[in-house]
Amino acid sequence: MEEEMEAGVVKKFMYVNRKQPYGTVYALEVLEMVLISAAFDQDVHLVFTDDGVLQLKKNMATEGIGMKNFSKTYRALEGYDIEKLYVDQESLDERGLTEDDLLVDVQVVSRAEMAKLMDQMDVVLSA
Amino acid sequence: MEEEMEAGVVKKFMYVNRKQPYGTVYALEVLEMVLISAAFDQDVHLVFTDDGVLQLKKNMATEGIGMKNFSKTYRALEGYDIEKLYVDQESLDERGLTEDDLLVDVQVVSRAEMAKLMDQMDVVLSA
Amino acid sequence: MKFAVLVNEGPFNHQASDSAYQFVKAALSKGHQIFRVFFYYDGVYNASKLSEPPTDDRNVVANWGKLAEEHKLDLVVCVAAALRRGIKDENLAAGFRISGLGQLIEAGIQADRLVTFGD
Amino acid sequence: MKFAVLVNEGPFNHQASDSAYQFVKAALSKGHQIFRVFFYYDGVYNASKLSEPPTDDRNVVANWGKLAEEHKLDLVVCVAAALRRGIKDENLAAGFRISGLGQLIEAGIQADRLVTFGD
Amino acid sequence: MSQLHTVSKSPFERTNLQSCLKLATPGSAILLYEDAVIGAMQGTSMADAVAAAAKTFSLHVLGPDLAARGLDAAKVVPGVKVVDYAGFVDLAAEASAVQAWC
Amino acid sequence: MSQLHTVSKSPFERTNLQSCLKLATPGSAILLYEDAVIGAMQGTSMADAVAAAAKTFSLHVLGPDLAARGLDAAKVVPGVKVVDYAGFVDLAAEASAVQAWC
Repeated sequence: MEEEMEAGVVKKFMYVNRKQPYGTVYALEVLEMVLISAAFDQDVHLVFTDDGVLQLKKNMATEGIGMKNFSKTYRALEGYDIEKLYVDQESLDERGLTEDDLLVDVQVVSRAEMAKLMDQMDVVLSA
Repeated sequence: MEEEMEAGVVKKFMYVNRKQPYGTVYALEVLEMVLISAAFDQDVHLVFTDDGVLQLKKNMATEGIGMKNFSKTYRALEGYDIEKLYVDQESLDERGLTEDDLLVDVQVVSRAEMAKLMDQMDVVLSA
Repeated sequence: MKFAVLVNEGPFNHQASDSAYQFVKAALSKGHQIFRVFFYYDGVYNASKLSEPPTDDRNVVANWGKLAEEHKLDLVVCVAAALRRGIKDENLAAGFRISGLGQLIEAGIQADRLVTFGD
Repeated sequence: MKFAVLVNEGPFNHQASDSAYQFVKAALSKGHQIFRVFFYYDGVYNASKLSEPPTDDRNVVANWGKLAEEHKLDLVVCVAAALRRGIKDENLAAGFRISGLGQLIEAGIQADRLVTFGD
Repeated sequence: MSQLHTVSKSPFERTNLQSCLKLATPGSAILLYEDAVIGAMQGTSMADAVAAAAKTFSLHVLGPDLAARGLDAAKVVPGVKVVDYAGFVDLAAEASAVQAWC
Repeated sequence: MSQLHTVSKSPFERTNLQSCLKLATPGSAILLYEDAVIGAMQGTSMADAVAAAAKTFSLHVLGPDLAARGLDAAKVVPGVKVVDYAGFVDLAAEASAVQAWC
């Protein structure tokens, strides 16, 4: 299969999450991409910036809007060896959030650090 | 038909255009709504605010993007007795435009006047 | 009171159709009447009977159909918007009908309030 | 150079698919190779063979199909995104095929550049 | 009787709420729902502007959308009222017309 | 070699361009296309900010999208380069990667 054809090629993939969960489907469908790229043994980075930091908020309760709470999936990422999660401090600050509000461990970086990291990527998928 | 059933009922309809043409389909599909409401003999108002003022820009040339230039339709509105077109001065100013840039006659009003007008409507359809 | 509802986004990509559905349910619970739910722009995709969401999530298309059956709702898909986007009688979900934009204007005239969901 | 292209919006509602089409044509004209065009999110609606736009406007679905035929392009629609939105083999337009998200990741690995159009 | 203005997109992402605040007449009702609910929270960089708006308008936020996003309804900007879908219906019924800013 | 950043939505409507300018590294190429092209014009309320950005980044705008909207390519902010789709392809080819801000 393709997986074998690609053996050995490892690229730096980055998923840039800039939107809230639920208001649009992007957060959910990005997770599907992320899980597949892990299966291809790529070097996967997840960035949460702007409203994307809200994807990681603790205590989501979606019964009232009739949609599935998929925030557990972020906790499962570790099991797929996806451990490079970055959040920028400025986006948290603007939204009145702190690291304690987030349901998974992330590296909190400055916008300047995030910019530098982005520039090193081979493939950037954003939503 | 329904048209006859409604005879006599005239409501103030307002179409609020806030988006550019071409980047999305809203401008084009709003025009389809506008033409139908004229056929129902309603009191039709068109408002162009924010990026919506760009829908009325002269000299559109869409060959390069492969899409149909539908700006002629705005000129045809008069033929359907749709003559209440409003643009707010502030939106023009922000985009460096003047009334001379527009391809149809409109009433240029202040935002305060536009706000007052909106508040008098029975049905508001926005995009 | 008589409400009309306009849904302008497709299912899944935006929450608009979900919010409209919750609004309609709440209005019915309070004894209001829903004159019509009209689907325009990408909203016409809400009427695709081929839509198969994951089984552990809500089914937007089916939910509308069920609600329509229970409360005799009139769910109308704009024919022009639908033709462009590939929604036709052959893939139209149960509970929906395809008709002209005049049905939206009529809803605006007949209903006491028209409430729009989505861009 | 080898390009891969990702289209994330449906036809008509957003310009994204039109821009992607123009980009692909320009890249081919310059002698570049298009490894794959992948359709995700609402982008899967670009593959609906039932789409019938007004005859005086461009036909986005047909344009992709023709370009694919002329240049042997690989147009791939994401199966998960498509199932949710009601795009299946029975309404799949000519020139497109339905496959997994792995095809996108593979395109990211194989192509020199991946260029995304639309939200 | 004045209008109900609804805003569904995040004020951090789009300018819809800004436009709405410019064009709504004082005393009108405004409802923030879907992604717009973040705009109702205390402690954000726009909380002061929202608190000021709450003095001019009758500002509301949809509770189920707050809860879905893990946002605490007890921590909305003072003056903003939390409603459920039934409250949304009431707001629409009480208004002269409903204008969506998306 | 640095990235190409693409922005397609209007900076009057969304905050994408702002976010892009905050996270692109100096010297990167930025292309405004589709509704974003209004951001490249002289005389707008954001023209000064865009002129400043044109000193830090290699700023481009897509000509066919300007023409479609009736905007005069001769009146873009000084320092912004007008390209066609072939130029868009070149920018993508010359970049280390392409990042879409939508």
